[in-house]
Amino acid sequence: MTLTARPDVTDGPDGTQGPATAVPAITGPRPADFYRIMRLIRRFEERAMDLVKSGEIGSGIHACIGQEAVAAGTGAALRPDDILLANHRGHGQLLAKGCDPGRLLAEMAGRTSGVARGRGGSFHPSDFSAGVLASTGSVGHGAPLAAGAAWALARQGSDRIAVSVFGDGAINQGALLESFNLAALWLVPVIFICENNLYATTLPVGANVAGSVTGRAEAFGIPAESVDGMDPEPVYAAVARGVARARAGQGPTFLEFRTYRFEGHHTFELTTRPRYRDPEEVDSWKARDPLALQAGRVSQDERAQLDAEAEAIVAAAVQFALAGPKPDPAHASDYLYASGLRTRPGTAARAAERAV
Amino acid sequence: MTLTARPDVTDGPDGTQGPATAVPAITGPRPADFYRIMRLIRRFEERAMDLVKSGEIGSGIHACIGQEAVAAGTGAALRPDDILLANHRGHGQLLAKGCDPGRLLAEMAGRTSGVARGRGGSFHPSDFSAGVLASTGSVGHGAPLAAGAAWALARQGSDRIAVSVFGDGAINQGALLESFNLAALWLVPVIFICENNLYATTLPVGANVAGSVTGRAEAFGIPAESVDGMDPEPVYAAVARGVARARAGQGPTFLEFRTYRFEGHHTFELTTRPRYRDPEEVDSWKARDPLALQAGRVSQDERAQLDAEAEAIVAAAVQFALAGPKPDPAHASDYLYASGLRTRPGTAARAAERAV
Amino acid sequence: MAKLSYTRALNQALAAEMERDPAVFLLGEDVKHALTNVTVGLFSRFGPERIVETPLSEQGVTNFATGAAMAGLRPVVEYQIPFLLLLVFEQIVNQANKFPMMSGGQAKVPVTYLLPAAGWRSGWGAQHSDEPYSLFAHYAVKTVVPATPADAFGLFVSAIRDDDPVVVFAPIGSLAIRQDVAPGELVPVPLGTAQIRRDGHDVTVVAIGHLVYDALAVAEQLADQVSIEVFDPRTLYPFDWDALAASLAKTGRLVVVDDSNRSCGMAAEILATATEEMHLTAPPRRVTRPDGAILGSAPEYDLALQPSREQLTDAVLGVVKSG
Amino acid sequence: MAKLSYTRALNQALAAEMERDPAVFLLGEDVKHALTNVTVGLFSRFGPERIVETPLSEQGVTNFATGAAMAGLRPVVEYQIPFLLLLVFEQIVNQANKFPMMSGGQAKVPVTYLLPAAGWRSGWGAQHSDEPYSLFAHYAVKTVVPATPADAFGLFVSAIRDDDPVVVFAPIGSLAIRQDVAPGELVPVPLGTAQIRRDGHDVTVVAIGHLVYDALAVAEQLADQVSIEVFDPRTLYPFDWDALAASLAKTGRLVVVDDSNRSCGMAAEILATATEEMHLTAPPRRVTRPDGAILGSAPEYDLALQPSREQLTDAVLGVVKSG
Ligand SMILES: Cc1ncc(C[n+]2csc(CCOP(=O)(O)OP(=O)(O)O)c2C)c(N)n1
Ligand SMILES: Cc1ncc(C[n+]2csc(CCOP(=O)(O)OP(=O)(O)O)c2C)c(N)n1
Ligand SMILES: [Mg+2]
Ligand SMILES: [Mg+2]
Repeated sequence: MTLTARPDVTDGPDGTQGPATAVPAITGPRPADFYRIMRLIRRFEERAMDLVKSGEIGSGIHACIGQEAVAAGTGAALRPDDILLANHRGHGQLLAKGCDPGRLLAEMAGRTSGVARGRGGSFHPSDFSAGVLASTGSVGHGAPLAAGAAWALARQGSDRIAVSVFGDGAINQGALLESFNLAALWLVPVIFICENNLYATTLPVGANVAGSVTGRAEAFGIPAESVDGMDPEPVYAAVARGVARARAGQGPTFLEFRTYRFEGHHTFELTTRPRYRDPEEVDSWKARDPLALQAGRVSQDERAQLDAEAEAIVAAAVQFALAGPKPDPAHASDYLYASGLRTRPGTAARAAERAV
Repeated sequence: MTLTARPDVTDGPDGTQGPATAVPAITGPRPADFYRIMRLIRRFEERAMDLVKSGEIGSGIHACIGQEAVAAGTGAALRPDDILLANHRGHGQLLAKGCDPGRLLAEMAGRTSGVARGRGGSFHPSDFSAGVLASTGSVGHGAPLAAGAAWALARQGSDRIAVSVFGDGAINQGALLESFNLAALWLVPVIFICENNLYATTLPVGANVAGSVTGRAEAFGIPAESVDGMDPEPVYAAVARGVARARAGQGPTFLEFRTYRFEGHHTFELTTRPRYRDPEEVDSWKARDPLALQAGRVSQDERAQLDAEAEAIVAAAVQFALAGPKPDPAHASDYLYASGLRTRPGTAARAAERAV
Repeated sequence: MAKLSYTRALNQALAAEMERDPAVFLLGEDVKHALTNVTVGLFSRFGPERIVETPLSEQGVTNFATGAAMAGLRPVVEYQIPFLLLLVFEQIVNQANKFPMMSGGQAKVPVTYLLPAAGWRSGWGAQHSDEPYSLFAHYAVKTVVPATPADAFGLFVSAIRDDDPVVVFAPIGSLAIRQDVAPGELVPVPLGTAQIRRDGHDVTVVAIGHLVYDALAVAEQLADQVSIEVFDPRTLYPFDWDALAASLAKTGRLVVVDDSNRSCGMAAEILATATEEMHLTAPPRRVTRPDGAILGSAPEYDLALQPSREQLTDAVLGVVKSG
Repeated sequence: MAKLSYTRALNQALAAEMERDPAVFLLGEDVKHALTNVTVGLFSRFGPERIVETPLSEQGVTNFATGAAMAGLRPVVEYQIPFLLLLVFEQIVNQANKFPMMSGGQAKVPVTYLLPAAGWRSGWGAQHSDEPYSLFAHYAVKTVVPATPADAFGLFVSAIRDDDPVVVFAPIGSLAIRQDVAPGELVPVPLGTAQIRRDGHDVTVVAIGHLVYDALAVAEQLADQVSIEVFDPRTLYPFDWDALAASLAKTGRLVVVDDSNRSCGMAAEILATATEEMHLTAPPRRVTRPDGAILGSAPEYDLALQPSREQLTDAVLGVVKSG
């Protein structure tokens, strides 16, 4: 399949050749590996929020701070060539999947050196070199995309699988439920991962979900587990079980990871400051900070070294991102069609000069 | 609420005033009542198929022959002022709900004397006088319509409820599953009735449904039962339980009625004759003809009298339908807007005569 | 006179109609906490049965509203993002808008679909920046695009009171606008009535939504060369063709500036109808987004594809020159 | 030469492409038993992995196809009814058609959406009779409407081979048509190329889909009074503007006959572009369905709202008379 950027079109510095900031793919499920990627994600998001405040990231972001354990455990259980369909809160999942931090940040900052040449942005990045096909804006609609991709890989004789990551708000979206039925009927090698952080924007899960989250998948005969999402180890173990099932041709798995976002739904909350979460609830979850938990599992020295590494990577990423070229408006309509078709402009190409 | 036809517009003989062929509403769940309506439905559909063959019903029909017990049991458990959202196979359900056979048949034959003035036809009849709001063409989408109507009735302080009837093919339509969540969350007084006749057109339920039919609703915490749909008595009992629950403000109920259609999906099968059902399967179900079963529960005399009555009603219905006025094309765009807005025709109202 | 913001005007219109008619209620996402500010203060005032917080189930919710409307209520459904109207397109155009006719006049579907943020939002990119109003005009769903706070109030009120489905597009480009309005000026604006925003005799510029302000700026700029009449349709369907014919009878020249996709867009309909039926002395022109514009998330890409004042100026001068 | 029916042409095109490229497969409802006849004989020939029977989950299936396409396959999705394309409208225009751009050129989405029965079917009424192709042109999704069996073959093949999403509309009015075609004539027809069906010098009649045959009949009827050039665009997006300009350079007069809704329809786009950019000596005209036409189920209502040969004749004579 086409996992490489198409070389035939370009809009200046090609944004997709080679890494910007070296970050070795996760080597495995060792405590240090989890800590390393979790620390990287945390610092990446924190710096990204700074860039939102300084206006470098115009869209704002949906920070995943607090949910790093889900990304770390998921990424560690996947192969680099497996497929990931993330959602709007996907930076952590993308980094854990092996996405280059510099190019991801450049994408968020709207530079042509970004993973998607500045066309996807923070909300919708895709990076075929890391197996990230899309991050669609239609909540829940990544699930059927992932099911289709997984089915296609299997049909082509590959043992690669696909993962769809979505939130608790997504499980009442019809298209997602439809895809559960397709995946179950056709034994599709896909893993459906629900990051249940208890809120869809301001909507608490209790006002959103009749029945249970895992029950949604069980209704279609899909094996489902609800797992602690604040600890990378059970996350990794659960995803690994799903991966084994998928690669063995036994079909889909659904995993609910109970987690929490420490920040607002989107950085606009920094200014709007809506009150929909009880401060005590927020504090009680922050007391279970997955990064602190994981820090306790690595030695002082290793931690210091990994922290320094993360700082260096994120610093380099910021530098790379801000050094990246800003888009040339003349190329605004590039890539509209894979076939290279160009579209008509918004004003008459050749206005008639006749008298009427 | 507006259950009466709007008097302000008309296109000739007003199709919605008064009954054409007197048929007393079902008086109750007595065996004779069930037989009466089942016999009426059977003969109505048989005669309708004749009218398809003779070209009087241009659309063809989706006959419900074989499924009469579901309609009879459902109609008997409802009040005349309860709401029904049927589907494309809804003639039986409409008759059991109290829809006038003559006006329904006139609708199917495209006469302005039809329940919807010949605008809905066989596929999409509505008859507010019998509580039938719509029969939408989007399979499964009647469920959210029914949920919304039921919620609105409750909010207006009424104890009227709504019923949505759909087939096994509908339960994998996202909008329907979404409505299950809404109905369960908000304790909506609605009953979801699935007429599982084992096929969606040519698609067998096994190739359509992962998991179980009732499991779809249970996933949302909706009480669900699977019931024999070839006998009106268990159907009536199950619907009555759902009605009691709904009127008591205890929320939605889901009922699967296992049944079978004796005819093709649509009358076009009379010519295309697709082979997707095993003849032995068809015969085994015909051996359980619900009309024959119910016939055994009424006395010879009563039966003879009810058969004669059904014949008379259907004969009168056919006469009324074929005597009905055919539409005047000049009125093709009437009723497009409740507000009476008229639209532009398909050719320029006042073509410019200027030289260009 | 108090300064009224566009969003506040929507909020006041909704509050007034909910006060006036108990059948009016709102369904939407994050409406309890008024994420879009349209429902500010209304949850505490009207409670959870009138300001109804929904799950992310737009198709189900849209048909739920249709069912509630057929059962006697007047739902307003709020959508956070333009593409959500594409997600429920079938439910609106093939169901809600057809039931009155399909039922032979039995059904009324008085639902208002509110898009309080239509169009481009800096950096939000490809899937969040469309202006899909032309689609609804194609299906003859009543469609309004108020440019000013006063019209936002007046057209939203009329939409809620109308017995048919009505889609209300609030252009993001207008949301920041604040207007001096005397309380008396907050009145219903009838659907289907255009407004001349500036009188002129050389050329008629039809500007949709927030582009009315750009048209006024260009008219001012060119005042000493060209006399521009700025025509604000306000309602896209049904369109006020008589008002346009009257304006063209005077000017004979037409430019349409429209922030939606070019092909089969509203600007195309206006040019087609004008050239078929009205007085034109020169070929009309459109200033629109390109065909199938997809606004990339980088602002440089976003802005490059939206109609600019420069383009409008060129089109006006070109039309005046020709013929 | 063998008589080839329109549906058989679709069937042969699909069979040929599936034979040629193992990445091509079809998803749809009742396709195993070939309810629409498009897949006749293909299930037994290619098996359940290439002719994939789906549940009634159009949204899920549409995105499933997009995912499969991004993972290297070339799906064809069959839809039984026009409104199903409205049901999946967001998935096609806001997702499949945007991913190539949103991914900066990484994603290819070679999906073909086949509607083997577009438009009116006697008695099927309000919800089954639309011609929604103008909507896809508005979103610049490649869209073809083959009028003849040979074009049905050639455009369907090109759609399947194209690297972008393409919607193929097969007008019900053309399905009954059988054509003499030598095997050699069954060749790919490039997207975006129009065809002159009849040469003429007085007026250009652009006819879409099955209406090409009505235009030819009217041209024949009026042959001794007016010389009509019948222009079949074949592809609605991208439209062959150069071919239209060439025809109008000759005739200077334009009538468009289009079986879709009037407002913001394809005919509006053709009039708008022609009047903006091309040589016209008289005001052009459209013959379309009325605004927001809803075909009631009674045939009398159905037929009253579709473009007729009488209307086309009047429009042609009117355009020739004026100017
Ligand atoms: C279908 C759809 N509905 C609504 C939205 C607007 N929206 C974007 S994110 C979001 C909340 C999603 O919540 P959840 O799925 O729980 O993910 P989280 O943000 O909590 O990670 C909403 C309502 C959307 N993008 N798509
Ligand atoms: C959403 C949608 N998909 C497909 C169709 C075409 N269609 C009409 S009826 C039907 C089969 C429905 O089967 P089922 O729901 O089991 O009802 P039954 O016909 O068996 O009574 C199909 C596929 C449709 N009308 N709507
Ligand atoms: Mg959430
Ligand atoms: Mg069925």
